[in-house]
Amino acid sequence: MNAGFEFAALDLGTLLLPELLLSCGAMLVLLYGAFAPEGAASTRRAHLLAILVALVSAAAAAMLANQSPPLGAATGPLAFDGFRWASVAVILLGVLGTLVMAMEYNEGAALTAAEPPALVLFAATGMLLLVGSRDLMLIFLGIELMSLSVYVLTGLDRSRPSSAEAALKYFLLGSFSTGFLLYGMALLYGSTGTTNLPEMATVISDGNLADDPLLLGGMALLFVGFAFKVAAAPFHMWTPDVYEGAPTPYTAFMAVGVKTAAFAAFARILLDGLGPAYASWHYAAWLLAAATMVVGNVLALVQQNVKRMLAYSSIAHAGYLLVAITTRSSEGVAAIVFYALAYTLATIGAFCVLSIVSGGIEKRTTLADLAGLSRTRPALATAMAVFMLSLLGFPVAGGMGFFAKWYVLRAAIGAPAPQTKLAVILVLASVVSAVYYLGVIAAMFMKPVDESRKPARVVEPRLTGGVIAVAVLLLLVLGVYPSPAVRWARASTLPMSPGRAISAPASMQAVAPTESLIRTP
Amino acid sequence: MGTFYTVHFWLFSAMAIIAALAMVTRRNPVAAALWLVNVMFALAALYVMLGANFLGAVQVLVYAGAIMVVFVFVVMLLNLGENDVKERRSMGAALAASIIAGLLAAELLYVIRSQPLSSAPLLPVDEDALAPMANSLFTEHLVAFEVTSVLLLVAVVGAVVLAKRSQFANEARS
Amino acid sequence: MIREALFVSAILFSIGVLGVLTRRNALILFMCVELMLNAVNLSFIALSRLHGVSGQVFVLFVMTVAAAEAAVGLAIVLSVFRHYRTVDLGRIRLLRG
Amino acid sequence: MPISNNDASLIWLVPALPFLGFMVNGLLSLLPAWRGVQDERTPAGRRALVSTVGVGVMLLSLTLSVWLFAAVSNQDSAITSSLGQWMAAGAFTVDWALSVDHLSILMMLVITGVGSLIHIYSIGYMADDAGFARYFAYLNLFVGFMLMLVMGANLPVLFIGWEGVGLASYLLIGFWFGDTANAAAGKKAFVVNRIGDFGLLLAMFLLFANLGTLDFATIMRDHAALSTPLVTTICLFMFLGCAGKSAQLPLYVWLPDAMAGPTPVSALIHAATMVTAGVYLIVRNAALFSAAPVACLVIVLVGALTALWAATVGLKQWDIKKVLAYSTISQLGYMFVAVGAGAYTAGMFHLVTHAFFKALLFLGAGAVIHGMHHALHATHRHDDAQDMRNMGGLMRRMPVTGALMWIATLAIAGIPPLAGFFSKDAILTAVAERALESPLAEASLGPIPGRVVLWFAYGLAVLTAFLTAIYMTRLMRYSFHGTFRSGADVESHVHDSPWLLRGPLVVLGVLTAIGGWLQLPAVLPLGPTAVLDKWLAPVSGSAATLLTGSGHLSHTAEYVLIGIAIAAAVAGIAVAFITLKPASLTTKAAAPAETGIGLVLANDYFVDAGIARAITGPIVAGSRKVLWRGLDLGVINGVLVQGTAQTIRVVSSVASRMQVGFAGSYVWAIALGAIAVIAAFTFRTMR
Amino acid sequence: MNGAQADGSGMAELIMIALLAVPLLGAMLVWLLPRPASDVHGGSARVVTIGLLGVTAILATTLWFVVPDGTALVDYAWIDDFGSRFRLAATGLSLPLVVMTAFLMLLSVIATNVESVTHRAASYYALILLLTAGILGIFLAADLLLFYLCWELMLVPLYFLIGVWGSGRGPAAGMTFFVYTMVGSLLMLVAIVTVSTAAGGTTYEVLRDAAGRSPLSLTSQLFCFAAFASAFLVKSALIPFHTWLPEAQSEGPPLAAVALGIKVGTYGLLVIAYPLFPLAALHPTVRIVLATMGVIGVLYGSLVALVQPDFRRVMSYASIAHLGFVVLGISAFTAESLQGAMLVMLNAGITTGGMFLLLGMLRQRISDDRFEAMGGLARQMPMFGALMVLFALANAGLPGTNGFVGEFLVLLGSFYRFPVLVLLATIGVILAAAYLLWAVQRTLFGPQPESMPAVRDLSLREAGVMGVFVVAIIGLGLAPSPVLGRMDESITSLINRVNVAATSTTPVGMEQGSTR
Repeated sequence: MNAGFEFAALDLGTLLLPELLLSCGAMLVLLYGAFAPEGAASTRRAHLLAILVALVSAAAAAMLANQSPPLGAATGPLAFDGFRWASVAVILLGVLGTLVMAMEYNEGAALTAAEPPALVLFAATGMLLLVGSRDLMLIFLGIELMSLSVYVLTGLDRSRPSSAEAALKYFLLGSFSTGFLLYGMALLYGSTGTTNLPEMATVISDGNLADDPLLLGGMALLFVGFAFKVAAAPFHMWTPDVYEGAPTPYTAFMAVGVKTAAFAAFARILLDGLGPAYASWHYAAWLLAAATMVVGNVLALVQQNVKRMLAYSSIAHAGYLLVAITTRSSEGVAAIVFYALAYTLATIGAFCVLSIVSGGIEKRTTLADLAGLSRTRPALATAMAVFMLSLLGFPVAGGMGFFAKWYVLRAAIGAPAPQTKLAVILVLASVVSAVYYLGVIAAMFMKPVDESRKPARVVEPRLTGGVIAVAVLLLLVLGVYPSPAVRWARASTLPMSPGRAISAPASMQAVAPTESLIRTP
Repeated sequence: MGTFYTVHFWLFSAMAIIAALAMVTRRNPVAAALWLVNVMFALAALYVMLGANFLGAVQVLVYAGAIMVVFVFVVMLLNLGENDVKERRSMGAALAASIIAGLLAAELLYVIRSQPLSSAPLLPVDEDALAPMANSLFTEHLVAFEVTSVLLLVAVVGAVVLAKRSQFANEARS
Repeated sequence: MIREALFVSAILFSIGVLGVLTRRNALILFMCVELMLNAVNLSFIALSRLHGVSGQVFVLFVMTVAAAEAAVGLAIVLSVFRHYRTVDLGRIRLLRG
Repeated sequence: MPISNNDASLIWLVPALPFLGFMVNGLLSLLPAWRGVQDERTPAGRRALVSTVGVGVMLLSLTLSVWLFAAVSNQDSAITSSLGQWMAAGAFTVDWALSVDHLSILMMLVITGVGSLIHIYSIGYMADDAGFARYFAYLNLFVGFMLMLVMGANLPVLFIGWEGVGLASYLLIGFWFGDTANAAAGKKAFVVNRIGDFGLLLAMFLLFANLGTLDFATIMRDHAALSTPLVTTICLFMFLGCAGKSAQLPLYVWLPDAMAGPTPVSALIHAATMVTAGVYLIVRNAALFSAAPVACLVIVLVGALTALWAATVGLKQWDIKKVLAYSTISQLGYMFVAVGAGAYTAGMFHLVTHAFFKALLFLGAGAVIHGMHHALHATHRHDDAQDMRNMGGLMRRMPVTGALMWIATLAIAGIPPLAGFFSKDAILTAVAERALESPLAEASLGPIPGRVVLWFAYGLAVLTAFLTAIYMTRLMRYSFHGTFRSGADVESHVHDSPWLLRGPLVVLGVLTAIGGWLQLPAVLPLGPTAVLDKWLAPVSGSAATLLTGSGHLSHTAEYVLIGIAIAAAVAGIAVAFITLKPASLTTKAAAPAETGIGLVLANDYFVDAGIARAITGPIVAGSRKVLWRGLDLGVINGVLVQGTAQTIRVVSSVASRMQVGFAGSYVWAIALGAIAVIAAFTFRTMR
Repeated sequence: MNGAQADGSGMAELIMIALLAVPLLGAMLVWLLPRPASDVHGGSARVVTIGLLGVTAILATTLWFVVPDGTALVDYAWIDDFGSRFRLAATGLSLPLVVMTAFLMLLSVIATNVESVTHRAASYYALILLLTAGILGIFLAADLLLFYLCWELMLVPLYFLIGVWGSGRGPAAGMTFFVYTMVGSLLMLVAIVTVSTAAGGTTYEVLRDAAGRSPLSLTSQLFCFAAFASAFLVKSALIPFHTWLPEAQSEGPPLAAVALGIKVGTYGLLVIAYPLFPLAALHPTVRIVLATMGVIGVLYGSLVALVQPDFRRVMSYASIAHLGFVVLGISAFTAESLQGAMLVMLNAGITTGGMFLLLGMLRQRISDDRFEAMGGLARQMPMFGALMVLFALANAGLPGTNGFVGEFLVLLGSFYRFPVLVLLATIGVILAAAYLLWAVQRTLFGPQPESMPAVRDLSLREAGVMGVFVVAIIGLGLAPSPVLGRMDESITSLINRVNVAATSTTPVGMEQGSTR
């Protein structure tokens, strides 16, 4: 490939600083684990070290985000745009929440070792790569790095068969879907002759390849692979089983980190690389979004286990995010980022509450275990109520969750090709979701305590409580004054390759201001 | 592209397909693994015929040699017999699966067939197969290359974490 | 021969899928997935005759990934076997509903 | 005595005083329960206070009314006072305005006059009742609303009074609410009245929509702008209101039940004042009605039919108050015949005289019931104190009451020179006159010529007069003559009422005797003729002329008509004396069941049962079974709302069971999904 | 900040902000208040709540007098990116409802016994304050997004009040209420997004301007109007979207029933939906459909109220019937009918609310309040009886009470638009008397059942609260002019704006809306 790519000009150290810090930090944690005595104290220290690493990485990302992109970043395999940094921020937020939760959870579940935090950091490296890459090869490797780490994290609890079972299912189905993904990448490569997304876009629009069967087939298989990763229907069936079986903190990690990263990469491929073929993939994305919203919400309805319910709910949220993708507008991109933030805060918070309430016993996450929580632990119950309402997209009491939905709807309806039908499906599906989210609230606030289901030990929410508090605070504050988050989301634009749009391209430009395109710093 | 080439291409292709079919139908995991090795050899030959000599070698060394050995090793370790797994032997299910697989194959073939690939000019096969690849690997795909190192580290750590016996886990169980 | 190679690749891929669909042995399932990856590799190599060497580089990465996956996957199978004393997916189904 | 505009606001005092009384007495009535006590009997001290307030405000109102009478008698125009805007919305404005003119002052005098008497009477009548204060509060409330009704200068203010008297009536009918029947009777009165109010409301809407105002003065001024069909519609709707309030066919059914209230209430509300509000309303809107001959004919017809209908039913009633109730309905029918025929003066005349003699009859009956009740109570008997079969020979025990009631009976029967004779004769004459020659006779009601309707009404009216004489004589003979049928021990306890009760009777007796002089027919040279006619001329005179023929009846014709009227009355009394056999009567307990026509009449033609079966029953049953259980709980809530929720839930649980935990089956989903997605891509573009 | 030109409006601005801030911050304060273990009933929280609601009520009253005839406005930047501003306005249409709401909430709290809150008292009172803020926000908002926030915010406290402090079936009733109303609200959300994207902002001003200048197509307007109407009509429980209301009102605590009686839905319909979608709103078919639905509501609600097993359900269906009048009045869209509709909305709060409080007082004395277990209460509780009769008659529209003025104006004003429908609706007046007096009779009159315990009449506190309602009922009945006058200008301008917007874009075939 001779695409004028100047290796010397690319300052890898700058471009990859957060990822480098993360992976090196992970190795540091591993080293610490190798020399530290086995026990709870070391586990805590290893986690604290990992948290520090994540924070440093976040700081590096923040620093980079405020810099102008280095030379060569416009076409290279690594993106240097707002979308990347925004996704990184959301992912690292999830990573931090996971690490804090895991620190206290692992002590209770006797998962003491330094490897789990290290694996979380490795997975985070993969996620960051995933959202920062503009090359199919790197995206593939990012996915694999992330997935392999998460497979292991899922099966981490060796005392529970369900943990191993979840890991096996996740692994087998995950690698199966990877086969499709990879095949898709191969066909895309075959059709366009490149793995670099901007180049791919150019080739497609220059060669008028949007209807090339090879490209279509490639896109279809790519859809399958990504639909699996983001848990879109009908590729979602692994989700509830895996979410239920995995140790709670890592379930949370999957729900927020994996989903956000996979989504960001999917969005980047579709909007940046395959943008010119919008007309070709729009229909499939539409179907996927609709099916996912309906299936996720309807299936969540009868779940008694809250972890499982949240799994289905995460499927539904994937559907909402897909709606934003189908708009193929910069508002849609901003909506994805904004939504991901709100979703991450609420989901991490909800899992934190679950991990405290269950007292380290994985089975104790059913609605019956939450019954009467408002009497025994009112603050926790209130926080959980906020998270549920936020996931429901309810204003004020649910905080930012509402604006997330609002933003997606705005993007869908204001898009150059308005997605009004999807918007209606979205809100109707949300109505269904109200039933199960409220079911949690009803259990906590309107049912008596089930004495037979008292947790073995009462976990004092220490740092996890802090995470919950921060999540609630952020959600509520951004729920009445979302402007900072909106501005942040708007700034996180994704270069969208122009191409054959469904409707008039002139209106497209009005929505996507040129100054947000990264090409001209 | 002489006849010799064509004959051999189809020979190895047929071998790969037959071996693959054999693999998916064998009850015994060891037999399946060996049939898979067979597929990989056939594919290695096809790689070479397509000008990827180096990858052909790697295929044999890494894939057939290392990965498949681990497979067989695990099968042995678990001491899995032929009857350990009650395979679904209903004709209906098999038929349905075949239909689905056939449908998928049909779609994939349709997608590929529609492409005028045969008319596209082929790049010349570089005799020195390794140099351009290495060049590409360490410049253009350096980042990816580095990522694979982390990936392998994760694999090692993960395998260790999952396979090692934890005293805490034992305590928890007892 | 590019198209023919792609045909073979597609057929092998489908056979892999067929295996995944029909088998309940986790190990054999995994082998079928490996077969699918191999099939894709064939496509990449064939296409690299059209588009240059990066297809081959991709294959190299896929092989690495396959190796890593094998390590992790087999460790997971081992850990499952420890609990369930089987690799029969039909009997590994605590999680459902 | 002219009244300046500054003093005009004084007219507000007339209704305000009773309202004040209501508030004071109302608060007093809440006192015992407030203290946690439940008296059997109101203590004398509080009773004195209550009656002072209750009667005092009435007397003050009466005084004011008399003063106002003097004030308006010198002027043709009305004294109007507005307290400012009541409501205004868009083009609609309505003021808090009262006006006193010749028509309303007449009503005011009747209301405050008769009302005062009844208040005084009630002090004695209700002395033993625990709800003494409450009773007076309600009574004051009624008078206040009744005054609003007649004084209102526009329809909405009138409507306050209109519905307000309904409220007071509701409260008073259900005064002894411990018995469900009483409470139900009150409710029935209110609801049936509401049916009438429905008509009145629609009349208002029509008037506003077409004239943009609801002021009487403006309506009178502008009504010519309305087309005849429109006026007819308005008048018919308005008459529906009148029929409800004044108990005309078919809305009369509440009045017999209303007798559940204390007897003075029946006298005041259900005889003298409230039930005549319909007549008042028509006279008030005479200008409208006179422009709608068809509506007038309807009114005449309904009035005449009501008169006869109620009179026939009255023939077979045993309850002394029920007889009077049907009699009231019947007499109201007369009034409507009059006002329908455009004889507004005659209608008003009969209204006034009826107020006198019917109040007297009711109060007399009250005295009888009071005495009977007292006697039965003293002898620990639980017989019906109101059933005439339990009475007999009361003349001996209650001579004053008996005598006064005879006066009233003769008056209502139409025996000269009592008030009833003149007013009834005025009506009969007027109808006959209009039947002979008038625009009304020229008009036609559907296919029936107006002349026929009027003659028919005349015939019915005469027949009714005959029947009236019969049933009233029957009432007197059964209760006051013959032997006492409830046993000697009871008889010995029956006494004439104290003077507190008898006093008002006497006053009313006098009024009954001389009330006819208000409007003497021209042919009878007994004094100044047609006083009332002249008095009302500013209000309804011009309207009345619209419906009258140009010519006048000859004196001969008038004499003939008078003769017919007297003959009917005398014949009725004679028939009653000849056919009725009080001696053969047994007490209520021992009485045989009615049969044949008697059964039908005693049960008021089974109208109540019919309504229950044909209207209220189906409505309630339909509401319960079809609307509520079927549609509301069944279809809307059950199927549509909960059904949707349940369907989704079922789908959810079925789909969730497909999640079998078997990784192999998840693979199938992925593979099928993949096929679908590829298809979606390739075939989408294959088009 | 545009509002501070004059001293008066500066003051009004301050008050409007305080009207939201006091209950909101108050809710937090009450929730965080130290809770001594002995204070199970939350006596201190109750006192603080009453104090705060009292302040709110005083503020609302002050606002009534401070705001000049025009409107006062609060305007701060909020979410520029969505064109949304923190904008509050006190108009002739919102002010009466604001004052009513403030007083209604205050009185409801005072009316309820301390002992009736048996658990989690602090949360109970905090939620009430939150609810108050939500409802006030609905009326004061002058930005559609802010409105929507308050609109939904109202749901949460109500859900908890019904579910936690309601009867055994409370949670289910609360859930039905929540989900059902959410269907409408979310459809409205789609429409809100549609109009605000088209107009480029969410303030009423921007949206109304856009509706006047460059309106959406008729089809879009019809869809959006339908979406708005679905939210508003579900929330105000118009037939056939009403079945949640009887459940929620009879299973929840009296206070929730009172709050549900505040007609936020029809307010939204009139003040928001009509100006935004003039073409749809004045479309002949839409009008006739809405009016017919209103009349069906009147008749159906009345007939079903006739056969209810307890008084609270009777009142629920009565309020459903009253809503029919409101909808009829709004769809007729004449000055008179709109004034009437607004008054009926006020009355629904006052009269129905008062009745629900009264029934709540009864329920504290007699746990089984089905008709078949009751009777003859007027003997032991004459004051209660008198109040109940008054409230029932006010509900039935007795002239001299507030109920009459509202219904009368609605019918009067709608008559020249829909004579036949008004004729049918007027039948509802008859039925109202029937079902209310029937219910009163079953409760107050007749013999007292053996099983009924001895009860005391209303206490001084209860009577005092009810006294305020009586004053309001009679006051509005006799002298509604201050309120009508206050609404007059707003209604006239509303009618003008909608008519102009509707006629300027469709010159033919659209009737001139009447302001006569």
